Amino acid sequence: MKLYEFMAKEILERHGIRIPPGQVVDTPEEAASVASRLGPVVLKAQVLAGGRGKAGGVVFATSPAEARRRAERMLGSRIQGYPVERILVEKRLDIEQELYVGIVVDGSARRPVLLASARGGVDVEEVPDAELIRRKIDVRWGLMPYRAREVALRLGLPRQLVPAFADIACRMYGAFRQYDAELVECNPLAVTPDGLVAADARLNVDDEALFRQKQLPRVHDDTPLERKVKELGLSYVQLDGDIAVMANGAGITMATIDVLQKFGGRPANFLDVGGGAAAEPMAKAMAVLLEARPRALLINIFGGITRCDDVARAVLEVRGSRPFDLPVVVRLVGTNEDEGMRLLREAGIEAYRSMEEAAAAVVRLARGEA
Amino acid sequence: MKLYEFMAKEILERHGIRIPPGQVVDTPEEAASVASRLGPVVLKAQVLAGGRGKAGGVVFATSPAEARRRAERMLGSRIQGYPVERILVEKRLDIEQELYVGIVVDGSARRPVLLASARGGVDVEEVPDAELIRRKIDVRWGLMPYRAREVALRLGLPRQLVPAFADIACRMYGAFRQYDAELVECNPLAVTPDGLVAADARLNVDDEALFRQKQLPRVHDDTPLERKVKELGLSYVQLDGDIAVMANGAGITMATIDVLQKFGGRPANFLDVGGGAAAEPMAKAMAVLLEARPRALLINIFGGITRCDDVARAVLEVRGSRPFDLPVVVRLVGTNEDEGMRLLREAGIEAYRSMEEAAAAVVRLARGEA
Amino acid sequence: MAILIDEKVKLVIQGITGRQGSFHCRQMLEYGTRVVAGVSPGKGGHEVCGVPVYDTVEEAVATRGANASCVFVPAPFAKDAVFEALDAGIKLVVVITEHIPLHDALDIVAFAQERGATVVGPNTFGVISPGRCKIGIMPNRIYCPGPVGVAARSGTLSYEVVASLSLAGLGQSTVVGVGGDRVTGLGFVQLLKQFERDEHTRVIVLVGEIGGTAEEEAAEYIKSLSKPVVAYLAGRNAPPGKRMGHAGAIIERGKGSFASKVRALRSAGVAVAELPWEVPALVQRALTA
Amino acid sequence: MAILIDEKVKLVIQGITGRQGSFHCRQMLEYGTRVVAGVSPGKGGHEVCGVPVYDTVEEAVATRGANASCVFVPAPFAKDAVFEALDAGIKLVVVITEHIPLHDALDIVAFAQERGATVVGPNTFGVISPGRCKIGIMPNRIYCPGPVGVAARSGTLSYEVVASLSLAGLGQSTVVGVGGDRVTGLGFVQLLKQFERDEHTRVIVLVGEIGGTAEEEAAEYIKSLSKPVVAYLAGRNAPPGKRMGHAGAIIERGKGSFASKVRALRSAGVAVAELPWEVPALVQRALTA
Repeated sequence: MKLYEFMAKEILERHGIRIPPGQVVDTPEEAASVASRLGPVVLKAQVLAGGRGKAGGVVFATSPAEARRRAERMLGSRIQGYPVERILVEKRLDIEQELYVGIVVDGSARRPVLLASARGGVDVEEVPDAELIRRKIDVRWGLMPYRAREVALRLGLPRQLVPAFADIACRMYGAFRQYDAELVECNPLAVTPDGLVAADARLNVDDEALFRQKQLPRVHDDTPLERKVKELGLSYVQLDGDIAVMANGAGITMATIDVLQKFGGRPANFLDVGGGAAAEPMAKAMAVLLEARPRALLINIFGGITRCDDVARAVLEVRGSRPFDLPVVVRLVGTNEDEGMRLLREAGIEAYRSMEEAAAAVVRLARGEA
Repeated sequence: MKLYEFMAKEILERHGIRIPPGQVVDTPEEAASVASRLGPVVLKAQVLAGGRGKAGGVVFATSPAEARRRAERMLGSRIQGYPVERILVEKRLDIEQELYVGIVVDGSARRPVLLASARGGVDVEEVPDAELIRRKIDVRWGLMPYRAREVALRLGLPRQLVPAFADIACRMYGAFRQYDAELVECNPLAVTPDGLVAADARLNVDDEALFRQKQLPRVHDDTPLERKVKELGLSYVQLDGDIAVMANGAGITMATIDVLQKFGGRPANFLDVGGGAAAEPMAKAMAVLLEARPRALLINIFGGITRCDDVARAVLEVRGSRPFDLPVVVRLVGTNEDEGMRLLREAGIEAYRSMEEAAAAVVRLARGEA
Repeated sequence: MAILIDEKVKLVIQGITGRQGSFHCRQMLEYGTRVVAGVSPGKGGHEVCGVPVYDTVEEAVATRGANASCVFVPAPFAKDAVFEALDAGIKLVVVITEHIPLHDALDIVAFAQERGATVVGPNTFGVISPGRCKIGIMPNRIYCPGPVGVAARSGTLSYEVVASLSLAGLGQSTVVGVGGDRVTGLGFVQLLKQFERDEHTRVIVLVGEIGGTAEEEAAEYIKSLSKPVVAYLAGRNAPPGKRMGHAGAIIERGKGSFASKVRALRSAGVAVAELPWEVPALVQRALTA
Repeated sequence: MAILIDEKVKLVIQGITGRQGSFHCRQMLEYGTRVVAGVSPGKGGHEVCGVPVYDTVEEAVATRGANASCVFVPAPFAKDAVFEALDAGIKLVVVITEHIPLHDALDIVAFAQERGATVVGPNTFGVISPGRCKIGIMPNRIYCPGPVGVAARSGTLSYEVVASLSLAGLGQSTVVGVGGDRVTGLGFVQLLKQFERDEHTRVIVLVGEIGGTAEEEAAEYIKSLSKPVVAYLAGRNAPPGKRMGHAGAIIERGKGSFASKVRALRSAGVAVAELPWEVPALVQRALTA
């Protein structure tokens, strides 16, 4: 779960990191009023998209009138598809240098890493490797000040800023652990005449840990359909084809999509019903898939934890409660496979043991070649 | 720093541990009013002394009138020398069993340990070793629920209470770390028909960590003189003799007292000026010692970090600013010893290199044998 | 021979009284795994499929000599369960549980490393040395013994590949799921190392997917390997960005894409299959080369 | 021979630019200790008594080959300093700083153990192998080389005892302060072990005090020792309870008192002196026995 900039900043401020004076607004009038209080300001669209600056989501205003005009134009516009509903209006900083500092999980090192660069303000992916410092963090001890100081020195920061940088990095790590973050980032961490200020901030929280992060706000970053399926505990991404796909496991779902493409089909979605999917949520997920009006449906189940008979019953249940005339192809192998196949065939549904045959069949059906 | 029971309970409650409903009062009227709200209550004197129960510091009341009478008698009384200024009035619990659970630092294991016993409610020192469970805790990982469950099972707790016990122990450990505690204790942790309740609680905080425990209340547990010296950063305990003692280091201070006793003298205090004592606080400490009107003063300095010339100057400074006619004996060895001896002798103060001679001299002087 | 597990395993199942735990307990028993104990706090004294249940792993180790664990405990409690197993001296813990918080996985991996133990997963289908021992949730009947070592990120996709291998008469020495999560205990590189040393394994199959850099690191390591490697990767047409997001991209820095992985593996001499069912032919070719 | 330190020490002083750090830097140099570097964040490039100052311990190790550290850093920052030294690969850290929070000391000890390093202190006067090397704050001139190994809890009290030994012509192999705090890295038992192995040490002197159970544990260990041990303990007349309080008492359970320690040591065959200046005679007797 990504938090909006203003939320991330609020949290970092509570952890003792300095942020610019500012306020979130959702009307041009408020923007003007904040600007009249703060002087020259920056208006930042609160959207979850990256590269917001290039898309016009970050603009300056020197007067309340200008702030109002800018806000008017920004509110209701879209940035990379995201509607701008809120603007963070902040006092414009006098920035001498922009640093990057982030804490993120490195899956290959199996550890959190501190990332830092003297070239902040841009997408960190664009910073050349040689200018990005990485330091692995031992979760048993956390990020210690000496390590952060060493990084600050290597960034070439002026000596008097080294303790402040170390302090910020350690506090960021504190927030990273406390909020089950995947990522905490200040980009840029601005060097100003008054010291270091988090001019922009991100905090992405591990979805799997939300159950114990009750104090955090909830932010949704998906289409209504995606949300609906996610609420069923499944993993869903919308695509633009016409063959609805449902499979069990991220790997086999991706492979199914790859195979369909290879066979000339156009998948309508990525839907992983997961290893432990029970009949009821699967039935609901199928119902959701059908809402998008695909031309055919492929269910590809290689049973592990998932039992094939559950899958078969789910298919029958959906058809029973909400009859559909769309062609359905089921591929079924694994635990309780015989029982699953029997149930489907008895109900007259096309079922295969081979993925190749099933994929070929559904592509044919979607083309109306029946 | 020891916290009062009610403070410790407030903290544990914030950490999710159940405590009895109750309120701190400092008048009989309030006690009556709390009792009228809670029904049968227990009144507990808020003093830092152990063994409060046996000393009449814990009494029951079944009516508001009785609560008022009891509170009247308790307030203003003394328990082991401590005046009772506040009473914790709590709803009387229906206690089925009293457990002991504590987390404390084991200096010999160099680790925190979880201590638990099915025989709580008494002084834990009185619980036989065989009935006290100890489990060392790795500070890198903290106390994990499985370990606390194992302890709960070994205590013979009914199965349905095991998760609650584990939860409480883990939360206690959380508080232990968060507040730099030397000790967190629930004694008793009461088994009631509604589950586990911390019927009594202690939380002792490491004095050396108070600088970073700004959110905790401050509790003083020393005589005014002790406090005065402590504020100078020194370690002081009042005794009942007539020879004031000042030495540098806890070990040599204790040894000085032992030697004086052995020589027939009666030390008036324990004052360790510490390794790094500078002239100014030492001069102030001396001034405080003189307030207690001893018959003689022995200063025993074996210089390590402490420089003998600083000590000599401190002695001279005190004598210069507040002339005293009390006999003073100084024993001085170590860093800058020659300079220190020279300064003292030039000022006409008795000074020795040998502890034996110095101790013999001050005992003689205190007896008026000059 | 095989890697990680064989007939010497004495398994304790943590979370044995749950729906999945008890179902797969039976499956593993049927496969021949010596399931010697189950653990389920508060359920000590019960039995599941004839397997005695204890309150703690310590008891299971002391009483039944358990030396490996399979964890089905729900995600919020899984870290505690793995720590308990490791603290009880168990050196192989297979964590089936999915949806374990990322920071818990970090802790699990660090603690396992500290104890010199192996954690497979989390979010793994498990480990199987066909004909000898199975710890996990994979279907029993698709495996057969043989010279192919398989390491996979995804469960069902590996079943797909393994089933096609078995159908082609190509048995497996050991099949291991590294787990689908971002942070897992055992990785491709450690498995390649073990397969290289295992005399029974003659060819290694990697079943990978987009995201992360595990395949790229494996490719680097494969350059020093003597045994042939075949790979299949899923995700050529996966929607970009959605899966890993920004946090992953920062670390990956250009790696992690399908193209990057295929390039890395091919340049290390790995035969990369285009479709899952092409794997057996490539393995056959490697075996007869 | 000696224990812990000798001529091979290349010392880095952490907190070298402070008042105590610079004063004792000079004292150590005068004693002959090879102080190769100082560390003081923000002061890299300076010099103290001719010793180059660096911003980090890593630099001091890389540039000057430092292999031991002496920490004078103020208490709130001492944990960070010790961790830095240990993380830079230093295997002997002598922590002079007093008033270090208890929980920081717990962390320091755990981290040192993890790294297989020795931490002396905190709140120690240091370690000296007379005539060879000194790391600490003890006065230079009271020590002389010889066969007596000394382990002490309190600094000044050990000076008292050592001065009387030297005066009696009884030199020391190594004198170590275990530190006055509740939790310290090195304890009596580890030191006894090392003195037992050190061929130059012929008799061991323990300077203890009331509180804690270090003396009782030492007594237990001494039973297996071949070398004679002499002890002096302070605190016979110390006010009860004030020093350790409840938390200590729970753990000690009757141990920790003067009587308990004397009893334990005597029953292990230790000669316990009644007055500090009686130690030399007891040592002499042990040497000639």
